[in-house]
Amino acid sequence: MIYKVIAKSEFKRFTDALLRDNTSFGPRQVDTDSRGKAVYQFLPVTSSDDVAFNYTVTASSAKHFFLPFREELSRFVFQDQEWDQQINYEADPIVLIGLRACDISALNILDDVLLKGHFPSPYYLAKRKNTFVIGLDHLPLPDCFCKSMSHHTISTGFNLFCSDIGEDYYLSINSSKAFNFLKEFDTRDPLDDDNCRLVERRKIISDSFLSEVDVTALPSILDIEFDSPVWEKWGNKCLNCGTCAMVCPTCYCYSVEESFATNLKGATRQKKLYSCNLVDFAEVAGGHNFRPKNGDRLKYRYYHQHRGFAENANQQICVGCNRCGRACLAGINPKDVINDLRMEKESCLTNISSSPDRI
Amino acid sequence: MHLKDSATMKRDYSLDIRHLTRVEGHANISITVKDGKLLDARWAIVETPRFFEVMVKGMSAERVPFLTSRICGICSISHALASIRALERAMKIEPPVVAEKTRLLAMHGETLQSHALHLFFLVAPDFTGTASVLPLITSHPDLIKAGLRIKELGNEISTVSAGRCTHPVSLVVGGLSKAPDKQQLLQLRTMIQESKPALDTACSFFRTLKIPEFKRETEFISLSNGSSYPSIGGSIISTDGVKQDENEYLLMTNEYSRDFSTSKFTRLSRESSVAGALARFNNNYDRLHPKAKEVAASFDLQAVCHNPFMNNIAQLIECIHILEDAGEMIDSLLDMELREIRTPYSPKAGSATGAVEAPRGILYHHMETSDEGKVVRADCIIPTTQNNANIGYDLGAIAEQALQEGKNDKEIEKLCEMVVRSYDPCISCSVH
Amino acid sequence: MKHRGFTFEKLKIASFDFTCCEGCQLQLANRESTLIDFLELLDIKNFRELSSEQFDDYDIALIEGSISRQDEVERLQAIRRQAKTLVAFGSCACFGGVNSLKNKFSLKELVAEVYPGMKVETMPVKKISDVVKVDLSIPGCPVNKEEVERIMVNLATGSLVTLPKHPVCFECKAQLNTCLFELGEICLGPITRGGCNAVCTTGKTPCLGCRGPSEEINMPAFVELVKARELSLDDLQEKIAFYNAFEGFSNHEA
Amino acid sequence: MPDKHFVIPRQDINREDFTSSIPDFNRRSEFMKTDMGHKCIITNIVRLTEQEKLFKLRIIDPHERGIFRFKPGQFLMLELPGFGDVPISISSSNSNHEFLELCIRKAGHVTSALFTLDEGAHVAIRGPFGSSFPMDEMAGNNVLLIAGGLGFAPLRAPLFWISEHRERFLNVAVLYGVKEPSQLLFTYQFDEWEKINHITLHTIAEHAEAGWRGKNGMITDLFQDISIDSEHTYAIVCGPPVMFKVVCSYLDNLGIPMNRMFVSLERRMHCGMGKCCRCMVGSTFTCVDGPVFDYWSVMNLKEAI
Ligand SMILES: Cc1cc2nc3c(=O)[nH]c(=O)nc-3n(C[C@H](O)[C@H](O)[C@H](O)COP(=O)(O)OP(=O)(O)OC[C@H]3O[C@@H](n4cnc5c(N)ncnc54)[C@H](O)[C@@H]3O)c2cc1C
Ligand code: SF4
Ligand code: SF4
Ligand code: SF4
Repeated sequence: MIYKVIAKSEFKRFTDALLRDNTSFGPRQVDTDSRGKAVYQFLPVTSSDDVAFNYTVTASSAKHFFLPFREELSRFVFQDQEWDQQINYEADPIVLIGLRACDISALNILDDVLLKGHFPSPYYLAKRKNTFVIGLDHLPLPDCFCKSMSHHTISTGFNLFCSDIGEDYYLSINSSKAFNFLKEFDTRDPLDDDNCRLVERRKIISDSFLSEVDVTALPSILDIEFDSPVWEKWGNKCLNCGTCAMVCPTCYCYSVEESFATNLKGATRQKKLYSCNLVDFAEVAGGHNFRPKNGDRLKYRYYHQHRGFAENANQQICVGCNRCGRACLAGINPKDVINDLRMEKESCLTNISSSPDRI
Repeated sequence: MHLKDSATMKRDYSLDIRHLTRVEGHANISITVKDGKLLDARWAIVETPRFFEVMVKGMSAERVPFLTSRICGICSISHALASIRALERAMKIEPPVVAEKTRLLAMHGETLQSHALHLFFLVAPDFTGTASVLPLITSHPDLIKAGLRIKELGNEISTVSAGRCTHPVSLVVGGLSKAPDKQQLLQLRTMIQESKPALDTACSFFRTLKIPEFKRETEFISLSNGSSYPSIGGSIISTDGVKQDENEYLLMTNEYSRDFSTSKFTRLSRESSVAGALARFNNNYDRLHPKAKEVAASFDLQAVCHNPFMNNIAQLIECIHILEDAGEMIDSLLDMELREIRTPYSPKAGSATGAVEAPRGILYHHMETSDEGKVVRADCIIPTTQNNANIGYDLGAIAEQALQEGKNDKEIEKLCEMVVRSYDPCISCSVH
Repeated sequence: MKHRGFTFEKLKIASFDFTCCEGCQLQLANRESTLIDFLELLDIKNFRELSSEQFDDYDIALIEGSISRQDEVERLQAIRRQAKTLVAFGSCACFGGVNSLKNKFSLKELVAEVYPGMKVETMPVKKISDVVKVDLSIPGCPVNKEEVERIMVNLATGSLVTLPKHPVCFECKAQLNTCLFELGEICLGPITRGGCNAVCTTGKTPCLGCRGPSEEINMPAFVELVKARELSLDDLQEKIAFYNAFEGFSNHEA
Repeated sequence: MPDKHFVIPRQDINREDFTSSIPDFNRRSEFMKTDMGHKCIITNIVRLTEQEKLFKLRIIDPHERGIFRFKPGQFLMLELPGFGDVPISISSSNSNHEFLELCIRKAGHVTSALFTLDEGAHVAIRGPFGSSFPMDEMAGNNVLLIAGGLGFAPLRAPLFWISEHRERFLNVAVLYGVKEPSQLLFTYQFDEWEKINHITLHTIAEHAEAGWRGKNGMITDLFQDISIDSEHTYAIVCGPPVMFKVVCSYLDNLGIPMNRMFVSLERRMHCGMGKCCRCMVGSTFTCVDGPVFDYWSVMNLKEAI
């Protein structure tokens, strides 16, 4: 890692050049909601003017640049008895500017899951390798809880990370590509004062979190509380809509579908991002559903996010961005669900302590 | 009406077609000639009525255009826009300029799609002597490819400007719910350029066809707003010299019912009148794009033309006009900030008419709103309704003429079917 | 057609329209880029809107529209006798569609208002399954041609024909749309079957549920969230009634 | 500013990119081949019952055939281009390097399409995937193979293994229960197993049919017919979800340690590679951690059985 400091105006020149020369995406305001708040999404940008540098958070994560909502896995071309299967692992280079620390953390988690398991995904890898990631720090929103998940700071997974230290950005440069590009621009080595400003900025960010989720021992609590009534309670609110998984930066479950071309001369195998909240997620031939109830399915999303699956060494994969909580129309969010689960536990503790056997 | 007194022509003839094919909706033709004398010629629409004018009662103005668009699958954009215009005028809402332009563009797309469908899928088989367009896929591949290209372009224009080509999604009271995407507009502009050769192919094909010789003088009615080749709103004018304000649509239509038809009839200065492409051509020739005028000349089509079969050619000429005009509209949209797209409104009581030039002619929606912005009364007059009477008279006249020319039964039947088709009737729409 | 050990036969198909706007039939001629391939899958036996030739040896009958007159009942029953697979094609056929809005009014009132002084036959609007057995439903107002194409390919190849089981929201999110609830509107996306690519909400107009209820919808929770946001229950009612697609769920409303 | 300077160059992916070792199943040269199937020809189709057929496949490419290996209990993804791919257990002997046998039930979309195929048609396979039965660990002991219905399909591979290494095992018994006698699979091999391989077979049907002279009842009724030496017995159990619990707790009561009972689970699968998460049982994947689990591991897993 190399650290530099760049004036914001110079940084603008740098982004202008980069965005001009590459297919780029960054945060842009798309709407103003009914409470007057701006809504942002990662959309195509061609100059620094397009980028909302002081945005809060995007409604959807940047996941779909790496795991598209729909992706062709392979293509079959039929010839008589035979067919030819074509697979393309190539990806076009893009620039992704403005990712938050937790968004980059999410990418690192996806790296773990998709590249370190038994069967690394070349589709994902090609996109990951060809994406130039520029991170941007920010002050948390009132409902962000990435600090609780230890994902509010980041040291890997990006090409360049910018910390806002007033008139300048404090740059963490994590790739030779970024370093070479920046040579053409006016940067300087950080001075003591810059370092102080960085530490101060980090402290401000860290102290600004209003939401906290107690995740200590959560994996085992989730195991123990597998049959908790809390799941049914929240499950009853759930609309089975899959919105939470779609906006989440780490939900990666999918389904595979094959379909014939209309001329019947070929077929494609497509991957579609899915959600464990959708009713047919665990349905098998013959109609048996391993998770027939809303609560069962909702539980699995939490189980995956906060307990982790074996492929990921049983690590939590939630980064605490609360996108799912914001997007859920039913008002289901990790903070409330987890706290409820903990309360369950605690109320049961009081029961035990007051039982006659204990006296 | 009497046949000319010629002994050889004094024969009996009767025609009874139930559910005419290759038209949209269910309708019958019946003609009776006895002893060389035309007793009756009927164009009877038997489609089941849906009662949209009652359905909208009590519905919020906001929702109504989405309902009335379902009057017709082919000209749904026109229906949505007629309602929107009526409601905006009733509640005194001024839509922003961007919205007005986008709406015109959407209508252009719809007209292009509708004309292409009519010319290539429904009319062409009449001239090639096939039962449908399907054999043409192999016998006239270039023509079909050209036709599909034009139709696709029409749909694409509507989709980019209104969100979906059939039953638009972003045309709303007050303007647009979503502005067209500039990237898509750019692509559309290229697509228009690339589609021009397809229209040339189509023109060459139509120039080889022998359009039946037939003429019956009648009155042509269309909108005219002084600025564009008519599309949305304006005064109502006729080739007999009548001119009225949009709100006076009742004076221009004089709607009446006949018990054999679930679709109604209209009249103005004569016993019948015509709306549609040929009427627009006849009334607004001056406003056509020079390119379109040029092609009209190559078909020997001049205003005022009284041959109903030439309505097909007028449609083709409108396609050319649209390709030129849509390109210019897109250019001006690209120059604008597509931000102000909808005027906020509060519900108001009022009543007004919205008239638009649908692909088949003027479409009137009249709406009355309550203080809460709910529709309390509605009236819709559909282009085909305005042509019904004229179709009936044409059928009689063409049967007479054909008998005189000594044509056989099959030939007469075909001519009758063709003359009806040339009006491009939209039957289910006319029984709404 | 025979390849890779499979024999694919053209579908002997017919298309009929009843009380409707014919917009769904029109979709059959859309999606021009693959139209010729699509037509190649079909052996069109009866399609009045497209062809003058009419035969009665079809296997699949697409039924568009709802039923609102006695002659339609008889015509439909005759089609049922012939068709091996009868398809309710579009929301009018599947649910009654917008036409059902007329059922709020008395038949007398309807006729008197539109055809004063005339005798016009009409009856309360029915969906196709009220009259005959339906084998397959393709909802949508209008139907989504992409889906129709896929279903026809599946029928021709003997593949399983299914509709998506997820609601519209799922597709809406893939379009990166701002949720209309965030913009203060009621949208039926959470309870409506997906498969339309969220075309309405992508055009920023609320979903009115033309594709009918999604699998296992949570109507009580949906009504609850509308109330929690203090949105108008009248508006909800108007939207839910629009296509008559949520008949069985009305007891949960408001 | 020089223009070209800021263009991000396209990068291809290569083997070195993968930090962990790749389980290059069948030692195929390219890591990418996880998505590309081996093409196979169907050389033989035997109808076993109303609903099941046995498909004999031969990998067409001699090189690919030469290196394809699997272990008893593993499954593969069977691909019918245009229709889809489905997980299917391998039912043949893993010492047979010429052919693979798959016993398949017509259950839905892909399997129905497969049932319309004739001999000579081509399909593709990916895999093998998943865990296997620890045959070597079982050697030197008694083995109980307990199958319910189609559960016999995954048991056939270990049964072949045992037959081929019969001398390494003590008593071997198969308990096989079905709903109706006509659903019994592989009846034509029963004689061979019993007479030549000295494997005792006990069958039972829930509902009797005309001509059925065997036993009637549930699979657990068969336990009365055998004596089990819990010290030296391993069990393999495979069948519908309800069966696992009943059978395994019965064996547990008999004193067979839970880690000596093996089950083969079935879940919805879309990738077979631990990515789609459709087959999760608790926090384990049926496809990579399973489908073969020892009972101790799964009884601790939520929702397993
Ligand atoms: C490890 C394993 C081994 C199996 N071994 C055999 C076997 O030897 N013989 C046999 O007949 N069947 C076996 N099955 C079950 C078989 O995979 C399903 O019957 C088959 O997937 C049904 O697919 P379909 O397309 O015909 O049915 P549909 O109901 O149309 O299924 C559609 C899709 O759902 C998925 N799906 C449905 N059911 C299952 C299921 N049970 N497991 C995984 N995915 C499913 C598949 O992706 C399939 O493409 C096995 C399943 C697993 C997990
Ligand atoms: S938790 Fe919320 S967002 Fe997720 S599926 Fe349920 S209702 Fe939809
Ligand atoms: S706009 Fe409608 S469909 Fe889209 S997420 Fe919101 S509720 Fe769902
Ligand atoms: S968004 Fe809703 S109303 Fe619109 S097409 Fe889809 S299901 Fe129909």
